Amino acid sequence: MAFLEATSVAKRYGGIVALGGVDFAAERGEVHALLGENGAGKSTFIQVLAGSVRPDAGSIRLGGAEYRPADPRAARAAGVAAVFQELSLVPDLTVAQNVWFRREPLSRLATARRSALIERTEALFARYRFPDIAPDREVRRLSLADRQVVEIAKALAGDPSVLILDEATSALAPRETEWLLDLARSFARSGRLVVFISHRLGEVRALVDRVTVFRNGETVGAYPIGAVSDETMIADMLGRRLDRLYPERHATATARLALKVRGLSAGAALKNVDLDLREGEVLGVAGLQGHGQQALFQALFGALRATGEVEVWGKPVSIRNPRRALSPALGLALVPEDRRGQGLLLSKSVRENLTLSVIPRFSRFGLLSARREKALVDEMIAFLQIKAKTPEQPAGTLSGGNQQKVIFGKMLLTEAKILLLFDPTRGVDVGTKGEIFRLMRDLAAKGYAILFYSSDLSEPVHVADRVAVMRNGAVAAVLAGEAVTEEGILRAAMVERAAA
Amino acid sequence: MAPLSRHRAILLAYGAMIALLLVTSIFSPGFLSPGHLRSIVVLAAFIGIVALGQTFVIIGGGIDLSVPWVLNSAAVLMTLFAAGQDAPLLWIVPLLLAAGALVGAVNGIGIAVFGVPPIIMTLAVNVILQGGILVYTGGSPAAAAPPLIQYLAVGRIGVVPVIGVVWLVLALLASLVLSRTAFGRQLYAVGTSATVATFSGLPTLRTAIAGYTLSGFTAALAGMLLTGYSGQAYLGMGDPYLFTSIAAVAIGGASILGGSGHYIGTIAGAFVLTILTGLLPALNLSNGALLIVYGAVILVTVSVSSDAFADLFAFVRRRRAAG
Amino acid sequence: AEGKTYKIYLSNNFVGNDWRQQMIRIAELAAKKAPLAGRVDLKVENVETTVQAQINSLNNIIRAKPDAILIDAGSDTALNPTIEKACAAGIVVVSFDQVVTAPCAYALESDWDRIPALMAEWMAKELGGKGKVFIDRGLAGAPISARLQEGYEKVLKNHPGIEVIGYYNGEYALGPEQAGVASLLAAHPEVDGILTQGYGSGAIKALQDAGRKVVPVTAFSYNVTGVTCAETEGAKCILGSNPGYLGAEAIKLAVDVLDGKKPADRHVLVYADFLATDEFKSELYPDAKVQKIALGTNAWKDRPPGLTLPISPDWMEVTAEEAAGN
Amino acid sequence: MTLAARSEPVAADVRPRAARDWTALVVDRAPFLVACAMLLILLGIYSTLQRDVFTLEELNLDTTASLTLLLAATGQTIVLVRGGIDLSIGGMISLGTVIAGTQFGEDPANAALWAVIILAIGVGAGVANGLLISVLRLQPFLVTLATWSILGGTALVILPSDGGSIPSGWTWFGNTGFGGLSTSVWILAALVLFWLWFRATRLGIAIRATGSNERSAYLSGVSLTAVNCATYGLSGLFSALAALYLVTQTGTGSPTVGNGYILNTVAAAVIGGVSLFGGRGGLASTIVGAFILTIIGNLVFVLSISSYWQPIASGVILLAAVLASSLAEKSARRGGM
Ligand SMILES: Nc1ncnc2c1ncn2[C@@H]1O[C@H](COP(=O)(O)OP(=O)(O)OP(=O)(O)O)[C@@H](O)[C@H]1O
Ligand SMILES: Nc1ncnc2c1ncn2[C@@H]1O[C@H](COP(=O)(O)OP(=O)(O)OP(=O)(O)O)[C@@H](O)[C@H]1O
Ligand SMILES: O[C@@H]1[C@@H](O)[C@H](O)OC[C@H]1O
Ligand SMILES: [Mg+2]
Ligand SMILES: [Mg+2]
Repeated sequence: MAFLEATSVAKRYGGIVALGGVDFAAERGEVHALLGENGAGKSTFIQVLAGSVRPDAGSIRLGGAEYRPADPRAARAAGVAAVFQELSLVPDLTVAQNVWFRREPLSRLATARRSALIERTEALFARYRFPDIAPDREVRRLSLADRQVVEIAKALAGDPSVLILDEATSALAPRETEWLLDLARSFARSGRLVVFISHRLGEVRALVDRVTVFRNGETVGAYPIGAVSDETMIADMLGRRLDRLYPERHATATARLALKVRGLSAGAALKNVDLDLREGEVLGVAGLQGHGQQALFQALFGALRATGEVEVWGKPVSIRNPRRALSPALGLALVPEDRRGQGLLLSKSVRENLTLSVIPRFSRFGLLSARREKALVDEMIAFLQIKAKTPEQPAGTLSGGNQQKVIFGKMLLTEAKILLLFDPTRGVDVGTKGEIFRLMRDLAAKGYAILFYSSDLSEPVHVADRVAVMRNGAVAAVLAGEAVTEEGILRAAMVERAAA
Repeated sequence: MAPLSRHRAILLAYGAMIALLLVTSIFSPGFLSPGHLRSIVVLAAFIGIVALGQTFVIIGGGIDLSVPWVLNSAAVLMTLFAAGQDAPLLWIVPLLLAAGALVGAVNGIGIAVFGVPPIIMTLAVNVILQGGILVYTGGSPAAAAPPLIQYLAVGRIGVVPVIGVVWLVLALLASLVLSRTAFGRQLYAVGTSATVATFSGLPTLRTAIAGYTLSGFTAALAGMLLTGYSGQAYLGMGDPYLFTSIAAVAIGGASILGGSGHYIGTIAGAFVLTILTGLLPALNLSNGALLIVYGAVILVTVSVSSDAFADLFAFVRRRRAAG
Repeated sequence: AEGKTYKIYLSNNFVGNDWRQQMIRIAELAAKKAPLAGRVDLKVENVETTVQAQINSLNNIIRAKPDAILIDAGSDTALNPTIEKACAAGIVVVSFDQVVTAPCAYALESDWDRIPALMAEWMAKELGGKGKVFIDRGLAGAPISARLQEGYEKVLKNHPGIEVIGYYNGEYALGPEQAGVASLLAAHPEVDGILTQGYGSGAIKALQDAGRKVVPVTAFSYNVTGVTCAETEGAKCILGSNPGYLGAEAIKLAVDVLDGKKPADRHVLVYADFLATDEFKSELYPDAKVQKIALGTNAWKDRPPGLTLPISPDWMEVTAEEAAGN
Repeated sequence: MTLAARSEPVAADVRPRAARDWTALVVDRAPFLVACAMLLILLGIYSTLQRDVFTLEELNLDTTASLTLLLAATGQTIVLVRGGIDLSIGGMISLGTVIAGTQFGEDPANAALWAVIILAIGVGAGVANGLLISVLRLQPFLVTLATWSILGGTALVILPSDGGSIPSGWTWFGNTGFGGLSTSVWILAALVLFWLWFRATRLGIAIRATGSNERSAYLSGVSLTAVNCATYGLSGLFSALAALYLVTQTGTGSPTVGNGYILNTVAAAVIGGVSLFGGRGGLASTIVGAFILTIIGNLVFVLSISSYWQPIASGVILLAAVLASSLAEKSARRGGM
């Protein structure tokens, strides 16, 4: 009998079958990958393990005993810690308070003293060689990637015997990803179990010992990693073969500048950024985590106040706010970093979310046309293969990858010609990722101009024409042609530090 | 599933309303007489009209505590200017509606543009208006409500009260705006998450301001109509509409934190509150007992329309179906 | 101390109705007009309706060391500790209208025994000792409400033929009175009289809206009531008065006390004439004066409906314009 | 994916290490800091019109004037930080004073017993609110609207209008003091100590966390039922305390007196920077807010504004004060990103 063994676990939401009866078995000492396309049921299964979702049927055994957590507290007490895809941090508490939340070390007065929390946090950070994040900072002020890191610290704080990482690398840049993979490896080596979910097959192959594949809420395969090819895993996940992930890259850039940025500055985040984005070009943006990429995207979208000169299609403009950015005159659209906080109205339907930025497209004299809206929505759902029971399903109940697709679709509907894509494939499965890359290249060929950041460095390398590498809020280098390699990007991102 | 659960709260609010009406009629048979039903419609209409703007404000994520004195000011000024005559209404009514809307817009600008918390902004405006109207008029004006206003408030067309028709028209318009217009869509979005709305390129500020503007407008309208009910304006006539306008929205299924709800629900809320206040004199209870019953009935009513109750109901039904 | 100018504060806990507006206007007038002109330096302090706000305001007033404080109180007992502080500081305290129980303070008010008793007597006579009535309970928690209700009931008890079939809360405002009576009318097909604590015109309007015949009504002396009763076909009314010049009376009392002319009792009652649609002679209170309502004399169509009657105390002339503030 | 082979420790980061983030601290507290500044400005104006403003005597007076509101607002603050609202404060305060007024009698032991009973009723009513909100998943606004009515109604049943009396020992305690400070100042000090302690307890953190993000709190192992019961239970407790202090000032039971505290508790909290959407703000904010309200009252008095203009003046001063802190927050946010 395996250490963690689930049999016929099922969960339905109304008419939606999230889990049709999955089986899963994993041993101590291994890193076990759970794979599947978007909406396959991975997160639901994780939530069952973590006690936040009660299954309709099935049984789970942990360490030989029946395991049936009534709520997240019970799961934590049983030594099961999850890094949830949606994160479980509290924005108004500090990093240290979040890490030790519900496990606070208490003084004699039953208080969790600030200094004690910080000390402990620093010790934990040191023990697992965490990236440097100020323990006293309120989580609200952290970037998504940093939040992801804090969430990991929080899971580790309880010294669990089972660590579940649900797309914990999806927001992490290469260095942090590498760090987390190291951490997971050594965690498993100490005789504990890591369940690892990721859509980046590269890191799965680099990290895990065994894989289990879900499709449509069923278990379709379980293999030792050495015994299975990427093709087989993908075929299991998608139910079809995938010829290639990355599309052909033909140079489609013209000489015409879609975006000309000079001296763009914003506080400490952006310092004198110069940037040229051409018609028909996919310009990658890269750099170490937290070096101003996010600020750059937000500033260009008018969501962050910045100074400097920006020309759009040759005309000097001032991008006061997102509304101005999205206006037909400018035609800039953004896929934002924080999909739950900035991208989606979680309680509203997929339909309302998809069309939120393009209400004028289906209204006349302020009156909405349900028919025209439906046409837009149906087309986009079909095009992006968004897995929703109906367009009326609340966006917050979609799987993480499908939420990301809704945001992507929402942006596409704006018909903006300049696309600011901040990590558009985060949490998206390999099948759809390929579609998105193809789409990006097609759009570029049609004369769109695309600014593209990805936390997965291999993506700009394969998809972008040029890559601007940021460092300390400025553009450190712009790589083109043969120079666009992961090594090249990393070198450019770190060179100054080596010199300093 | 979304449309169902969205309408469920509203349907249940209507269920509660009808149940309340039936229960009430047991205590006093006259309750279902046409005359009394009409009087319920009339009284509910005033709450309903004030709560119309309040619904928009709350859906947009705010709250309007200035309705009592927007209402009262419009009532006092209307009777003062009209001096009992219909003819001047031609300019007075539009003027005061505009003034009400303007006060609402000031609320909205303070809140959306300058970031003053809604509770403080609208509370302060309420106090300032109260003082202002007292300074300006020194009390209630002499004249009775003009005949036209009285007709609108208490007149009837056959068996149908005129104000019921007015309310119905407003309700249809409000529902249309909420469900079928770009503005309505934006309002829900802003109330759900102002950040997401901003990132989606919606005119967040304008939308929020518009909600408050509408609230000022409907409070002023209700104030003028209400003079027709009493036959005159009097100081303090807006006070009962502060909590009732908010409670009607909440009973109608909207979240006080914004982003959800519908005017159709608010209508049921207005009826529930009206029937309740009408029920109580008939019970012949002491003031204290009356309040206890009032609280208990509200609890039961909202429990019955709660999600938890609906879940329980669904669970039992599923069990039953499963055998 | 005769001839001296006294510094007097009037602490008023509520501004939101017509009665209080008139009260303040006439008080301010009394400070300027003969016979008290030059004798008082009056400051009116209006506060929001909470007891705490009035306590805080009174404390501020006490610090300013006035000669006297006049209080229209938000509670008959809750201000007592503060009032005792004022008395201890040597300040003359006169509570009026909504009076307080603190023994050191004068309490100047209408005779709340006489008013409901006489009006109930009138009602019994109108009904010929037989009939069904509604009673207004006023405002929950207000001391005066209970006194009026009990005053009505005490007299009606002597008339076994009269049955109280319903109560409502008129809250001293037109809307609630009208709505309350309307609800009762739905439940009770027959009613022969309504004893209100408020405007009375709301009750009449509710009867008319319900298509009922207008029954005898007791109410308070507001202009609108006088006019409505005079103009409405078949209306029978009696109006008791809580005069709007009570503030002015309080000033006068304070000045008298400061001048050394203390009244015998701390409790000072003010008697204002009743108004009625017909002549009425009370057996319970043979001294009580009941004026017959006459448009243009003691009720005016062109004056504010909320104007309280009578307008002038007998020691000072107040015109209707002055009372109405326009 | 092929990751570049790297030898240096991956945890190292180029970002400068921020030990304590002062800008963030200031930006996050901008509304509170400006509210403090506004309070000082109001006091400054007040001191030009009234002598001896910066004295212990003034502190005693203003604290006594504010303390009932402050006690009730402490409970409301906890509820607001949880992301809820408590209207039942209005009913609970009334009921508390009424029970005190009718039951205390003259025997101190009896009074003490009934004081404990009042506190227990406050906690019980609050826990009932918490249960109704959690178990039936009802809006706090509606639940506490109903319990406000029920508690207020009970007060009226017991005592139809103001009356009853409080033993002189009890009122003496509320109005005495020692060390030059009034009882109210000592109670305020105790309140501050309580808050400094409470906000660092597990419960205090859990309440803030739940107000900040309910779903995250739940996923982290918080029992929403327990948090709601504790939150509203505490609010009930503080309402009961407010009632017990209020009767030392009024010496009587008052069945409707609590209604005046509902909006004022929310206003005091919000003026000082507590967010209605939960998670942000604390007692310091509320204390500043309550004192701003009290000082505005004093100021309007000493400004000798003609009676009709008084409400306008207090509204305008309030708006000006809050506008300043709102604008300060806005600009702090803009500059500090
Ligand atoms: N609360 C809910 N209500 C309705 N449907 C739900 C809910 N939660 C999950 N689902 C549905 O269950 C299915 C499985 O979702 P789940 O989040 O487990 O997928 P996943 O494998 O984690 O996908 P991804 O890779 O995109 O994260 C999806 O179709 C999703 O829409
Ligand atoms: N934000 C939420 N996320 C997930 N589930 C929730 C949430 N809010 C409420 N619930 C559900 O509502 C119920 C109440 O939650 P809560 O955790 O307070 O109670 P419980 O777990 O049933 O009991 P206990 O308090 O003893 O743990 C639970 O069944 C929980 O699953
Ligand atoms: O005495 C009462 C007064 O205090 C209130 O404000 O209005 C009505 C009067 O009868
Ligand atoms: Mg998932
Ligand atoms: Mg639980």
